Amino acid sequence: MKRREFLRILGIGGAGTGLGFVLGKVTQTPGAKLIPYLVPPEEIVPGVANWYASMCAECNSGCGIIVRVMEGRAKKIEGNPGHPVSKGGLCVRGQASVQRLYNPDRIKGPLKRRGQRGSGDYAEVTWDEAAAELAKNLSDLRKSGEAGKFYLLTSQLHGHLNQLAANFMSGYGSPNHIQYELFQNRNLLYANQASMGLNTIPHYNIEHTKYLLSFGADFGSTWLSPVNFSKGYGRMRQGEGARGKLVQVEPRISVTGANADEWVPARPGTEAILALGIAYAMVEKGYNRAGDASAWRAALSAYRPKEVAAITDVKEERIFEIAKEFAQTRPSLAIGGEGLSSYENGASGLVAVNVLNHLAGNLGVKGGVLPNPDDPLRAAVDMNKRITALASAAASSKVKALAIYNTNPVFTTPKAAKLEESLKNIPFIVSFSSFMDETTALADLILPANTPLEDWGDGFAEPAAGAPVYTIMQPAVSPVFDTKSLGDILLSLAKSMPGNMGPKLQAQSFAEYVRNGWKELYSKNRAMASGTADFDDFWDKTLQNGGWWSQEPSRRGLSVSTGAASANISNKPAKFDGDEKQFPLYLITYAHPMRLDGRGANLPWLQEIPDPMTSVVWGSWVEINPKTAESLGIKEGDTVSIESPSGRISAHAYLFPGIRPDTVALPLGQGQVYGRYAKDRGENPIGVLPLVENPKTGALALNSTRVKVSVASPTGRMVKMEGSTKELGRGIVKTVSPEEFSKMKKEA
Amino acid sequence: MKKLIVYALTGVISLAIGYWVQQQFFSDRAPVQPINFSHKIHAGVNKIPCQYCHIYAERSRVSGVPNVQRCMGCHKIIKTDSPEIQKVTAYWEKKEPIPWTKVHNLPDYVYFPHKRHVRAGVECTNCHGDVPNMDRITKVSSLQMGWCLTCHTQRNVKNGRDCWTCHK
Amino acid sequence: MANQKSSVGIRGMEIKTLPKHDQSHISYREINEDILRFMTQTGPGYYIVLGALFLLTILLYALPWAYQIYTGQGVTGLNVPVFWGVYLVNFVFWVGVAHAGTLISAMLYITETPWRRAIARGAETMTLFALVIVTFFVFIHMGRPWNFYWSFPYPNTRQLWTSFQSPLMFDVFAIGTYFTSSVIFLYFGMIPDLASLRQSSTGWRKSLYRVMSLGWRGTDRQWHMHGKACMFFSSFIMPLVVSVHSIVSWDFALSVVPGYSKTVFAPYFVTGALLSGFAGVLLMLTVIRWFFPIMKKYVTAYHFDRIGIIILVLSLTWSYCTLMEVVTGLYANTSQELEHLKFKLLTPPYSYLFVLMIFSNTLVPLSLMIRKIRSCEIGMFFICIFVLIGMWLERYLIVPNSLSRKFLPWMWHDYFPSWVEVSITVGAVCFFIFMFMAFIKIFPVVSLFEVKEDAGIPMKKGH
Amino acid sequence: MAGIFDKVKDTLNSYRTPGYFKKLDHKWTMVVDLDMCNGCGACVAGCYAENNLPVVGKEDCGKSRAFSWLRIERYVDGEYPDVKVKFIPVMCQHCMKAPCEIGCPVYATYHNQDGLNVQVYNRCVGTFTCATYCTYDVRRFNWFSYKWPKPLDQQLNPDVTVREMGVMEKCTFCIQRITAAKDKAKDEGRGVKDGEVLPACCQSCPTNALVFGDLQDPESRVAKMVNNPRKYRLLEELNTDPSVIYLKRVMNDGKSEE
Amino acid sequence: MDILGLFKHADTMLDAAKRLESAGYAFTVFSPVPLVHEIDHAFGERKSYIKYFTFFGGLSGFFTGTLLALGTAALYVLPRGGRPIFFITPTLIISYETTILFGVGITLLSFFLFAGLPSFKKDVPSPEAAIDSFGLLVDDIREDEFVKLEKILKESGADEVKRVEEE
Repeated sequence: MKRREFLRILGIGGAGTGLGFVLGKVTQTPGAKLIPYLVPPEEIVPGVANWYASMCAECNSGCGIIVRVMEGRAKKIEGNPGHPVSKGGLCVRGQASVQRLYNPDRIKGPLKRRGQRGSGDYAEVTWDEAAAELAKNLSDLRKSGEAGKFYLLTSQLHGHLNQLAANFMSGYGSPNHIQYELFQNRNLLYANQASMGLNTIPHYNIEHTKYLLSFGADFGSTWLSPVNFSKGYGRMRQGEGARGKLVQVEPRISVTGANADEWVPARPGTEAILALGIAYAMVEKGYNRAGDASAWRAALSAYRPKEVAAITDVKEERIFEIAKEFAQTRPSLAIGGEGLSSYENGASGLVAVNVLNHLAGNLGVKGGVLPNPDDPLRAAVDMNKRITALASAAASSKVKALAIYNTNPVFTTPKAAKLEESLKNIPFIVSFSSFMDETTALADLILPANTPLEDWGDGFAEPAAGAPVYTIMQPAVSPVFDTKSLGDILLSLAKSMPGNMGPKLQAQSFAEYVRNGWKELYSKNRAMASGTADFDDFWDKTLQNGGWWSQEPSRRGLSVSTGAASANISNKPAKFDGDEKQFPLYLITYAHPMRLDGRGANLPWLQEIPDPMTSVVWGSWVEINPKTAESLGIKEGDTVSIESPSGRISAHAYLFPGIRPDTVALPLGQGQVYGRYAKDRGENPIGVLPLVENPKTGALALNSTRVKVSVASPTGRMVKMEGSTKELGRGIVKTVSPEEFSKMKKEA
Repeated sequence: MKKLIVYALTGVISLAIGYWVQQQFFSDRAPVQPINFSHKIHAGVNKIPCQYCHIYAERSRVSGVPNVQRCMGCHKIIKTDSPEIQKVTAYWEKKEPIPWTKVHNLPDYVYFPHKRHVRAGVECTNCHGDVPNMDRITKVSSLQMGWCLTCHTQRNVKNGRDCWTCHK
Repeated sequence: MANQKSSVGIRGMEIKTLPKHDQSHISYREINEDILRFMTQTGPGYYIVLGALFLLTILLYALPWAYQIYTGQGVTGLNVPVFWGVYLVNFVFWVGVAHAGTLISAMLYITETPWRRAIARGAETMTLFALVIVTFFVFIHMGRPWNFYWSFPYPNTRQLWTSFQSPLMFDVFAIGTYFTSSVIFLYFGMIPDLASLRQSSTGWRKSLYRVMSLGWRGTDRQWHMHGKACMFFSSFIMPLVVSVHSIVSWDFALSVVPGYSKTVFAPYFVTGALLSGFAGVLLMLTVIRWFFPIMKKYVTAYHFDRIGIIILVLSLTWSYCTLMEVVTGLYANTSQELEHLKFKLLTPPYSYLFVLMIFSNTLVPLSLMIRKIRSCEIGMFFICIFVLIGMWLERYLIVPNSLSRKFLPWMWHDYFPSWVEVSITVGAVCFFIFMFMAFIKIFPVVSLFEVKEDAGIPMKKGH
Repeated sequence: MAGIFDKVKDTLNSYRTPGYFKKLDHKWTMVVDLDMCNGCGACVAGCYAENNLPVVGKEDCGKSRAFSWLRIERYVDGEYPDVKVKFIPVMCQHCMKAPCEIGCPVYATYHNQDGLNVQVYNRCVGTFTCATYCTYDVRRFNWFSYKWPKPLDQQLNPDVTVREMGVMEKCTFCIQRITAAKDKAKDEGRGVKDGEVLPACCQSCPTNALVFGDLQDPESRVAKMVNNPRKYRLLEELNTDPSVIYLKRVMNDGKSEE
Repeated sequence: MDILGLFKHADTMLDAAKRLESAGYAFTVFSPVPLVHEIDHAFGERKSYIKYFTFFGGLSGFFTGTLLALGTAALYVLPRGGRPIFFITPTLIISYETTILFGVGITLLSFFLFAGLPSFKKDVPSPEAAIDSFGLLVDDIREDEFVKLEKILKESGADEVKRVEEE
């Protein structure tokens, strides 16, 4: 071999070896780090999950939940199997609340306004600075004797947080604690108070009923306590005894309506009249089990089925049929939901439903309406504390400072309320919101509060299960960001305030406050004490179980008098804004099953999980009957403009045969400005609503306008998950008729 | 022609040698740790049982790295003058955890519960090698799928060859 | 002999054909020189086209694929029920195009059809490169192409092999075997030619041919072995041709998806494959003849005439199969079949595609009945283009279209190819032409010794 | 000698047995009572939370690339006012004769001794065959590598892998929960009890429409429920032998069969 | 030293070959086209052993395919689709393909074996013999035989007779 050759081979060999070495180095996976705990936290075993019992705060039903926590991180939320409300189940919104905890759009620490109000220009500050600023503003106000000009605006608060807020406000010297959210059941509370003298919402015992007559109650997805009612619904259908029947009265099929055996599409705004027509039919035919027939006949004389049929667009025979079945099936139950109470005269419709239950003898019986014990920490809701009251006070500069927590009225009130403009008059606004939203954007100071999974709290489930249910909320994880509990903020604010704030704000922390509160309840309530050694023992068990509840039913008697009924009912259909010729279609707005009033819009799961009735994701739509659409020249997915006397929005058309041809429906909750998942998703339906309040309760009437619908220039695209909704005889969802089913059941 | 073949062969063979040398002697089979911790002294000379420090091995999927508090439990008193121990003390005082480098690293899709193996009576040394005689921890087993399967087959593990026994 | 008319047909239904193939006027040396000139005397235009094709391959094929590998299959238009889109269409289409080559060289070899000789090599080359494209499309359509080797059976540390139950595994073996056999067949047939060319060429060609001809000397014994081996190859490859596309059709037919689960698929696919294959070969010959008039000497109107008849026959067979597919679907009268057919035949834009397919695959080839069209280059060119488009559409109307209408109507979704898929499809054509054009400048695209055989063995006394 | 011969014979016989297993360890089965399902979607949310399903956003949802392993299909019959709406939750049916399993060339999907149709993510090369063959369209594909914006990633379940790009996935009947339950049972030296394993969907169902259990355990709830005369299986005519059993909806739609 | 006769026509070459044969010389025929039929006709049919190789190649391919499909299935038991582990239909398909693969492969190898390829030692004795002439080569002749052979070739019609020196 030649020398040159040898050298060349040597060179190649050397280069090859080096390259191989580098190749090995590059392809090797980098050594992961192994970081031990400095001091091991108690209870935590890496790789093993802990479960913490708590309470869901996504809506007001107060379901008990358990949170799966691994290495300090919340992984999954499930229904607490022992809890009498949720019974182990949990709805979509509850399960998605973990995404509220870990939402990338959360406000990560206290912020102070730097630029113009509403410009969104905020500077990060420390908690001490922010708390000092807040304390200074409030104490200045109080010193100048204008304590009453401080308003606290919160969502519906529960349990001890509610009590603390009340204590704080009274200690501070302001009567103005306004609790506002869109679905607050004010009408229901009012109707029950007015007709039955109840301070709480009773328990509708769907589980044991055999005939459920629902007036616009979407209890399977949004109304009151969907998980509890769904559990009941399942038992009603396939529990012991005969299969319960569900009749749904609503102009547009909701998720619950989709499951009904019969759908009664009454004309919007006339459901209350239909209920009273049924009541009259019952009395007339002598079906009624309670109440003096002649007195009721007199009280209901304006609701003869013949006239009712003309008003409601439901045939007379059908009214009699329903009346007969409702009265003769034992037990039966009538409920009135958002679909009924969202009219301008919503409360009277709910009274009508109570009348039905009274006449059929459903009050206080298993499978009917069961009374709930009173909330030990809350008196009746003050119907005069309304958002419009705040708006008018602010407009006339009677508000000097405003604190906002967990509610977004700018988004959920019609433009006519001029809330945004009025709030701008307030010199100092502080927000405790954990997320930037339309209302928080007006704040001068933001002190982000913990989300429910990081916080202490408690609640007295409403409607409970006909027996007391006290649920405790405990932090499952330590705060993800630099946030604090609202209770802690209020307590430390009270301490830093000069002057006496009263004796009830002495607790060191909100956790202690809650514990003390429970200690007081424990000392008062003998049922709580039974079976426990002392309070510490009770407290440990309570934290483990997620609360305390008993099986003991409330013994209160229920009835509706003719007087109370006549005072509240009317034979006029609910008023709809707009001329019938110019605006030919009724507009129904409803709580979206996932996003409710919009609070779930920034949780990606709730955007991506298809809406049960339309399968539309990441957007909003308007439901139109195909016949109406055809006459208007609208095709599925078209952008249409929806115009009312109060405004105009556009949405995509979804053609759905389950809606009256004279009605269109819009889901609430989309059209927000903030949040990476929530923004740019259609428009806010509240934009076309007039400001119509129930004069007695202050509840906003969501179904209060007529609209006209026309094809608009296309914007975006409606995305739905369904391909075709036609079965084409493929036997995908097989069915048996109820008759066959009862035959089957007998044979078995 | 011949020449080209010779060159190509030389290149390929030397590439393989280079790769092998890297894998065998310079890889992370025995990475340098932030503290020169010797298992030989602890487990070998002083005969401390494995699970004295790796406390979760019998209870959880992971065996657990001893927390710094546990180190300090002994080393507040023992050999406080050693420079390595002083490093531990420094971490403890700074309230910082020690950033150990992982030697036995499994991909995310592998489900390996220590618990099941410890309870089945598999010795730690079976997979981790003769740790009591290692100054610095060296990976002795390949931890490749075939290696796992061979053992599962030998021990006649129930469903030991089902994919979802070890994958997740 | 030259003026003797011949015809094929049954009972008076005669189709007039050209006189018998005769190449005796060409001398052996002339053949050598012609082919070498064809390979070496290349104008700059050729290189410009070649360079442009290379550039297009990079731009339309390599880069989009790299982008797809980096970003994920999401850049395609695939969606949940339609998991097989244009890539699988291309896969099946190119397997089809690959079919004519081997068939011409193998089946016609066994049946000793003389006119195959001049075009066999070109057709085989097409087969080879079509299979290269096919292989690439398999990897392109994979979700994790970097793990492609897991689909080959080999001993490994995971102790895990491959599932031989899978129709895709049949594909691996069928196409693997086809590829290997095609390479062997192509190379094997080229050995004497390379040896012959090496005598007349110079420079790098000479050394390349020297090495590649493996020292072929052309002795009697070698020729003898060559002939025998060629016979065996042909008889092996002929059933392989049938099996490959049958197996490809089983990728679909072995499922229960409406529109896929058809027993007619194996012959249907094989017929379609041959149809597109012959169209491809003819297209290739037409183009070569246009740009290299020298080839007119070897690829004559006679070839066009014969292949035209084959295409006609295949087109009619294919049309029958298509009819059967629709009719049996209608006869089955299940909701699944009816909806599938409704979607394919009556829903725009697919109804237009279907009409175009029938037009290009059935109506256009019917014109081949006319002899003038069979010998008209431009006519044949367009017929071939139509047939190729039609065959591509046929695969499109089977592969993604059936998946759009599966069992649960809730999951019905349409599919539209994305720009990446379109670009890669077009790029693959460029890549194919590039490879082909580069190949024919390096290796003889006409089989020398076979054309020499065609020209007749020179005898002093005559036959 | 005879012993070895018998063993070989037994092995060969078992290798010729359709489905291979003479007796499964468990036969996990889900019973869906369509009369109780109200279509609320809680099961879908449970599935998203438990199985690290990525959220793909509007554009990809529009291409039908949403990840829900479990979907609720809604079929609508009739015109106003006689509209009948029917919901049916569809997840992987864990067919005993699964068409998808024969499609996979690399054994990434197969049937295990629990009667489950399992998908091994890290083995998958992404040929799409299984999804194409699937008659229920329940398989989902990782079109991209999906990212969770911080700190949403803290929610990810460590018992389930985050799937890589290019990998097929589907409902597993929450196999990680089955594993955990078996693990616990083994620690306590007993068998898995009925009701101990609850996939996320069954756990969360607000109407108890979904019931899960071992069909081989005669005492289990599912074993009792499968005797229900309302029982049927989805697309049963395709002979895929699914492990999900539906109970017919009680409804007067004029279509009910005997 | 070898002698090569180049012929323009095949029949003259075959005549010359016959004369050489009768003169007792062993010769090699070079041709640019296969002359299999003609030579068979002139000298009788010859035997080829390739068919046996092809047959055994195919057979071994069949068994390899069967073994591969069934054996690997048995090595890691993963039941699929309710089918048996040993499932015959797909095994047959795989075996069919391997039969062809192996058959083709072994045939190629046997061709190389019998045709003596590759061998780079000897070239074609004259370039024309690979292009347009038929060559007749007689190996290892002595100087005195050359003239005799040249005469035979020339007489039978060789266009050119060449002396080929061994390398």
